[in-house]
Amino acid sequence: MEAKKIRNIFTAGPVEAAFIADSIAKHSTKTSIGGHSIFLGQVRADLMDGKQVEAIEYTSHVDMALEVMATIREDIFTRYALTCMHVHHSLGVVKAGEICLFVFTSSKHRKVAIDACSECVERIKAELPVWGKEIFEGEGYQWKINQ
Amino acid sequence: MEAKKIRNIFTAGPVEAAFIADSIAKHSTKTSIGGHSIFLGQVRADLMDGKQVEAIEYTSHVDMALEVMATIREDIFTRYALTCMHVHHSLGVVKAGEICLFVFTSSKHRKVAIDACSECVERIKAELPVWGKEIFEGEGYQWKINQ
Amino acid sequence: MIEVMFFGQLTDATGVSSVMVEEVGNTDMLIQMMKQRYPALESSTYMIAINNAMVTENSIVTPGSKVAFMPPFSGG
Amino acid sequence: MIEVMFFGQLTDATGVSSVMVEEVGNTDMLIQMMKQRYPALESSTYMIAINNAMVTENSIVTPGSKVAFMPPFSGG
Repeated sequence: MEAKKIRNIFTAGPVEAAFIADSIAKHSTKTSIGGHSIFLGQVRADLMDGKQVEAIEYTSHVDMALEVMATIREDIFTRYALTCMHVHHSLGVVKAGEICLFVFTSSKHRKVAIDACSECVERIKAELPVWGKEIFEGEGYQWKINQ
Repeated sequence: MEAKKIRNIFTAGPVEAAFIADSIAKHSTKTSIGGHSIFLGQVRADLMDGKQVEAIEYTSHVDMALEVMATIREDIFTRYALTCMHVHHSLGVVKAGEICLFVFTSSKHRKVAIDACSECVERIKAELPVWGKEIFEGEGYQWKINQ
Repeated sequence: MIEVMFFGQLTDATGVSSVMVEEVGNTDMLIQMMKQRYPALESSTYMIAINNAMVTENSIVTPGSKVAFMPPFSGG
Repeated sequence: MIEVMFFGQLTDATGVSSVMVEEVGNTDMLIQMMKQRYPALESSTYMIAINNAMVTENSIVTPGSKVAFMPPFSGG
């Protein structure tokens, strides 16, 4: 059995729009692609008991997360005819309104790209050892709970 | 009954990555958004009987397309709790590897954004009076058929 | 007058993207008229819209209308 | 030696993100040891991974292992 290739998915702070644009532009040479599906997670300024979320600070069990992501990746590539898939998740502080997750799938056909992207997002939320600490404006925090 | 608001969705030539980035960045002030879903259609360099598609030239029954899009938009906003939705479709020549369709939905919750985006793409393909003429390298063309 | 518009591959059949016609009673009559003028339409697939609204049955065409002959859509 | 790591809200319970312990036979014994050291763990929810692999039953902990105590994930 070939060892899974471990790729970094973590980025310090928010994922910038310019980075996303660059990532999209790089695919213009791959002319077998017919559709791209992108999911972006954005930090919400939720109100909890009168306190507003100002930022989320992300931490991870990084080694393990990268191994889990490699497994998810391999599994998705086995089941979907993707041309490529890119995942970027923030670590550290991401302010409300900023992007904390960028999942990008491309395929010859749109439905494959869309379904693979959606499944990848769900699995990232459920399976990656990553934690979000919701930091309130002023002071205080609470630990994020995924739905 | 209030008249539907007609918005332009057409852009001359390809949708540029920088435009997409700008569109994403504009949403950072909308801090109730938790998830964005983006679909991008890209022109494929398909081979047909030994001829390669070099570009697609899009034409439309523009007035009607904008009315149909306003109806789709209204319907999707009725059924999904979206914060916003943006659609851009190319007219004229779009080369292989370039982006011809940009659909962008945002919501508090990811599933709403993803489902609305996916439905919007399907409806655009099925309901908008737009036609693609696949131009071959060298000479010749054929009219695109949507799956 | 009625403006009759052709789109997509239908322009290959007609050689024109739009044509003005005098009064015509309904869409069936208009279709017959267009087929006589552009015989290649006979073997074409199309839908009809009057003033941007699709019609699926024979419909009255009032003066000043815009009638679109549209092949299957292929946007995106 | 065994490295025991705590993540997310568990660091509020323990006050540390990692601690080294001498040999311990299995995960049940390690959990007991940690609860004695950090009583707030008693009311916490967590999963255990040994060397990046989740374990769901009592498992042997070999010397040199890294054991992670992880609360429910909340990435994305």
